[in-house]
Amino acid sequence: MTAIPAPRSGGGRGGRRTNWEKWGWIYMRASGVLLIVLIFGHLFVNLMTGEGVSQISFGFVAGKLANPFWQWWDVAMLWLALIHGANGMRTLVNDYVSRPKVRAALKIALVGSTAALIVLGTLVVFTFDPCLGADEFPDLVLSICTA
Amino acid sequence: MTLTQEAPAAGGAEEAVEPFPVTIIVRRFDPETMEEPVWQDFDVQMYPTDRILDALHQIKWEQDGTLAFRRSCAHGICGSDAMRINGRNRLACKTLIKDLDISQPIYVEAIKGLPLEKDLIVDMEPFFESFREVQPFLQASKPAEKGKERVQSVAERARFDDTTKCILCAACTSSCPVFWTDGQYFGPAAIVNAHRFIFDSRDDQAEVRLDILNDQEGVWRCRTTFNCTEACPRGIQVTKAIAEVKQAVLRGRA
Amino acid sequence: MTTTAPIESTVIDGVHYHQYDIVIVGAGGAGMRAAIEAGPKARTAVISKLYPTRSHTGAAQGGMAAALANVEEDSWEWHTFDTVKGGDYLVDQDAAEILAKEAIDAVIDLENMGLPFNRTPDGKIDQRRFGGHTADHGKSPVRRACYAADRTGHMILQTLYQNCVKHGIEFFNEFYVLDLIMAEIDGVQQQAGVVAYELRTGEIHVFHSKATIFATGGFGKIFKTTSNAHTLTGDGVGIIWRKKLPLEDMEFFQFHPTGLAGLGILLTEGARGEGAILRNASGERFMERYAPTIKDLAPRDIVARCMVQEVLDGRGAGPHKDYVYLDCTHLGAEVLETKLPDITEFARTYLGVDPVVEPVPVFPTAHYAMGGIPTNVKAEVLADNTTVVPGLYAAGECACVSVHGSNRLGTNSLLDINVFGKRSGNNAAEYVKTADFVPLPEDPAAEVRGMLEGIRSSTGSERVAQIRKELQESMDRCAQVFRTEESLEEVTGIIHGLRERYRDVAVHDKGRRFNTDLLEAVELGFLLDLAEVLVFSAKNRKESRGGHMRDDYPKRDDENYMQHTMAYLTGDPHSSTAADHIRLDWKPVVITNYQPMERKY
Amino acid sequence: MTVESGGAVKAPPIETPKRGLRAPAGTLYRGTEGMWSWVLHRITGTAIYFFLLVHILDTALIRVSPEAYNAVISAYQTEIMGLGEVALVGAIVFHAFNGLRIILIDFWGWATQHHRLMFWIVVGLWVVTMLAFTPRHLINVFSH
Ligand SMILES: Cc1cc2nc3c(=O)[nH]c(=O)nc-3n(C[C@H](O)[C@H](O)[C@H](O)COP(=O)(O)OP(=O)(O)OC[C@H]3O[C@@H](n4cnc5c(N)ncnc54)[C@H](O)[C@@H]3O)c2cc1C
Ligand code: HEM
Ligand code: SF4
Ligand code: F3S
Ligand code: FES
Repeated sequence: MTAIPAPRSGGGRGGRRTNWEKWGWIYMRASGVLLIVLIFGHLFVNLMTGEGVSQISFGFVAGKLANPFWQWWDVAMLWLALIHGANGMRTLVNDYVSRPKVRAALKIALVGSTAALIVLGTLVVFTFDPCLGADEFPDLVLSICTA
Repeated sequence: MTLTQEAPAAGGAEEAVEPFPVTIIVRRFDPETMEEPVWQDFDVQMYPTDRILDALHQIKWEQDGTLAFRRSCAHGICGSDAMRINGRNRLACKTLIKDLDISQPIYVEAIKGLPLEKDLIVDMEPFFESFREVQPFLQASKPAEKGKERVQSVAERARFDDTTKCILCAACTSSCPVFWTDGQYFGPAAIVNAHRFIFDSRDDQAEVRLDILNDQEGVWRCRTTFNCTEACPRGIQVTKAIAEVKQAVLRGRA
Repeated sequence: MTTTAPIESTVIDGVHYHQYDIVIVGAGGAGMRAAIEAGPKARTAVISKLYPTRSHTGAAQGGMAAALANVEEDSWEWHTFDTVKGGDYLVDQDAAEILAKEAIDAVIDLENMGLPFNRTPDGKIDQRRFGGHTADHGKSPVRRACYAADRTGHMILQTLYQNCVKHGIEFFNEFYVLDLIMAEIDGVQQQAGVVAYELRTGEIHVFHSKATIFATGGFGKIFKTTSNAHTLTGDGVGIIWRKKLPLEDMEFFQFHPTGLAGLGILLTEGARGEGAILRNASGERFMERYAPTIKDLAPRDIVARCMVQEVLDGRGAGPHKDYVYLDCTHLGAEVLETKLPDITEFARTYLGVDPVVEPVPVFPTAHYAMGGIPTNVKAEVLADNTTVVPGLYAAGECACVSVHGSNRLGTNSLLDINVFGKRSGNNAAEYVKTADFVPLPEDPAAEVRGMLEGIRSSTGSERVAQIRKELQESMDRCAQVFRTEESLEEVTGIIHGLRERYRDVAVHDKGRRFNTDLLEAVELGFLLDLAEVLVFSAKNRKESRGGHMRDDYPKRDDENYMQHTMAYLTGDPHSSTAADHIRLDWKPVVITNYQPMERKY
Repeated sequence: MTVESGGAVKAPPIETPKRGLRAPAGTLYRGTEGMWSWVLHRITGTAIYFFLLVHILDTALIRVSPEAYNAVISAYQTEIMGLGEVALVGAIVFHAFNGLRIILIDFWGWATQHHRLMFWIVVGLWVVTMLAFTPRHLINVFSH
């Protein structure tokens, strides 16, 4: 008969937990401000300069990642955006998923995928060897590798 | 009150106007006989200065006495008759026919997110429950001087004036998309009433209330959608009050 | 499921039985003020047909009187005098003294509970002028009304509810009390509790109590044009009446001068307190002619009468020359928006008139019942002029202590509900310490069940709304500001006819849950009963005094009528003439300091 | 909603929802800019999130082999994906500007009371940004 059986009862309320919501809220704003700079910079360099999206290739990226400045830029973006996005998705899960089991499963999935992708992405950025495959694909490889 | 049959005596110099037909479509529900709510059309004769409440009365008194809704004061002061009129939360007694587009039928349904009881009546208990949870009463640590008022400057009094206007009509809370999702969010009305005490210079328990609202279901669930502010019949800047409470939580004090 | 605490009750034959030391009927200002006193001292339940914050106390605007002397010299003696004089000397002066004296504490109590009064520059409670409140026995208007913008009643109601939450008071919301249980013990009529109808479920509850406090508010809905809420149908007063207990001074009903024309929505007297002026069609400030000293701030009965007089003399404004103007334009937007924001908005919303730039059409509106359930100053209900009904209390607008006499001064009612609400709570708490429960009679709910089933199953052809409309329109026509023998005679006949038709009333809604159709029918029954008593008492008072203005007897007659009317229900309520079942008696007025004088302002 | 000086609120006339909504479900809530900006913020945020997941994975291929990376990245360079990128950038730009609007509303009373105006500023900035981006990007996409 009613869309929502018992508003304002059961579920999440009760014992006061740590104010993790507050920090999440602050994080969304702080990371948002930084992300504007990072993402707009990223998009500008990749899509607006030179030939835009058409210029992107292994060589282009490798060139960027050879530079510690872009390494840190990308890692910062990775961490901030992924956590920001995942925390945002957590909000959505809280809002729209009322079955406790499904809710828990989705949150575990969110945390898991975020952790995995952060590790993966960070490793990629810092362990990346721009001269990878220099022998097989010389035409793809940057000048720094041949130097 | 206006009986709808009467020409309104007032309204400046214009001569008595003729009533005109208006179609009202009400979302009906009776738990004793129905599984699901249904929409039902009614034709009523209205004057431009009539209110939706007059239309509902005309239906109830002249056509179908089973129509159930709450009302008391009929001028926007008691908070009984918040309902969704043409898709927006309004008080029926403050929504005038002349402010609606009557070339189309007018849709009237119960507020959303609270359990539907019958027709336009919802269970208000969850709403009052969250109101009570924020400790909405003055708590001063030292008693006032006997037989004397606590002193409060005009400016201190003005600080929380806006949120003292709340009539607990639930128009705000039941307009909030976050509240609709699972109904666990404290909701804007509870925060408004906490604000009223958090910023009262005579109160000493701001921290306690800030702590209560720093909950999973507290202020942080507000996503600044402003439906509450837009719905509030008392013109309270609800979202602003919520923002002020958020900032106070961040600071840790009022 | 509308209580703060879980309902513990036993169910016998489908009727729920509860036991409380004190049951308070009504959660308006008076009921909740009583609950705050009684709750911490005794097991208390508050039963209300509305959620507490919906009560009509919340509609009160202007202020609450108390001689705090925060802004100018004042004293409670002056306040007492004004109250007595304002009530046209029909005030019980011992009660008025208590009212004025305890006013100061009442305001301070509210402030200490958190009420956000407007403040003076030095941070004290601000005060404004109000009709009939004067310095030094009528010398000049005085600032005595404590206020919170034009939402004083709203703030009082909210503050009291907040404090009830604080004290964890148990509420039974949307429970309609429909009967008082009386039992005779050792030849004394005592109260044993009340019978209530739960709106949500349609079930009947019996509340067995040691003491019961009635605080059910007024009954302005017997009139068509009224500032009162749809729910102010006088149920409490009607219940007392049907129990054959007397009602006092029912003929005195206050018509507030400034209702929005045609609608009745109130514009507070505080507007005139701030300097607004009444004008007729030609723009003349007509109150100067009638009350040269305090002009627009004369008491309400006088101002209302003058307004009607202007209209009768053809000086009314508007297409039908049927209202006058309240001119606020010279106050400026600043004052209107800060001190009178709500009424400014009412005028804009409901009449489309902006008080900042145009005068507002106004006309008297039925506002306040001076009469009601007779009580003494301890708020104990009286069974005759002196005998109290043990355990039964009443406070607020439903009661008649008589502090308002024949005409209540503005701001004295918010005061009344606080002072006597508090007294009723305290005295009841004191009483239950030693009192016992009076045994319940066999099936105490029988009468209520019979009445409800009767209406529910009726196949009659009469509709509630039609009867109510005819009642309200004839009361407006015949028993309003001006009354005559003929008009009262006419309306007596009409009421009798309507009461007969009422027996044939049927409802559409036969269901149990939220059957508001059924309750409107029940409420109409109370309205009809009270209208009959009002008119009968009015016909009998052949003088003009306060709110009761007889065109055929325009003078006050202290010789014969310097006394309270006491009306009793005797015999068969359906006998054909009211005189057959209503008996009138008199009760002397208590006079302490102030001998009746002519009332001049 | 226009707030007059004293706080008396004059709401604009309420228009009627379209017919055809007569399902028992009730009408769609007719919120104002505040509500719709939130809906958009939520949709764009979610869309970007899922893109980001994919984008991290495809970028990680750079660690696998250049041709694997190039093979995937060339998919981004097709005409269809080019248009998709316009949508993506549109979403990011809206989310970013509206995110700033939300932050301002959170901390600045003026913005709280003028949130509708702020929304239209966001829309304006979005249009300007997209006008600067779209032609240039589409030229790059379609000229290769
Ligand atoms: C528009 C307006 C403005 C006013 N302004 C002022 C002012 O400025 N100053 C001033 O001093 N006075 C003013 N008054 C008068 C004053 O507000 C009222 O007289 C006073 O508030 C009455 O309070 P109460 O507690 O007796 O009743 P109410 O507040 O009316 O409460 C009645 C309660 O009884 C309950 N009830 C009724 N019947 C039943 C039943 N059968 N069963 C269960 N519960 C029941 C209702 O639910 C309600 O809770 C004003 C009145 C009006 C109408
Ligand atoms: C470009 C700069 C960005 C800014 C300024 C920004 C800002 C914000 C802010 C302030 C919020 C909180 C909204 C609220 O509390 O109501 C938010 C929510 C969110 N953001 Fe971002 N964000 C940015 C980028 C991103 C990115 C890159 C993603 C995806 C990975 C993302 C995904 C989300 C999601 C899913 C939400 C939750 C939406 C909701 O709860 O309705 N944002 N963003
Ligand atoms: S804040 Fe406004 S909308 Fe919300 S309950 Fe109070 S008066 Fe109603
Ligand atoms: S509608 Fe809800 S999301 Fe916030 S601004 Fe109001 S509480
Ligand atoms: S009936 Fe009181 S607010 Fe509408």
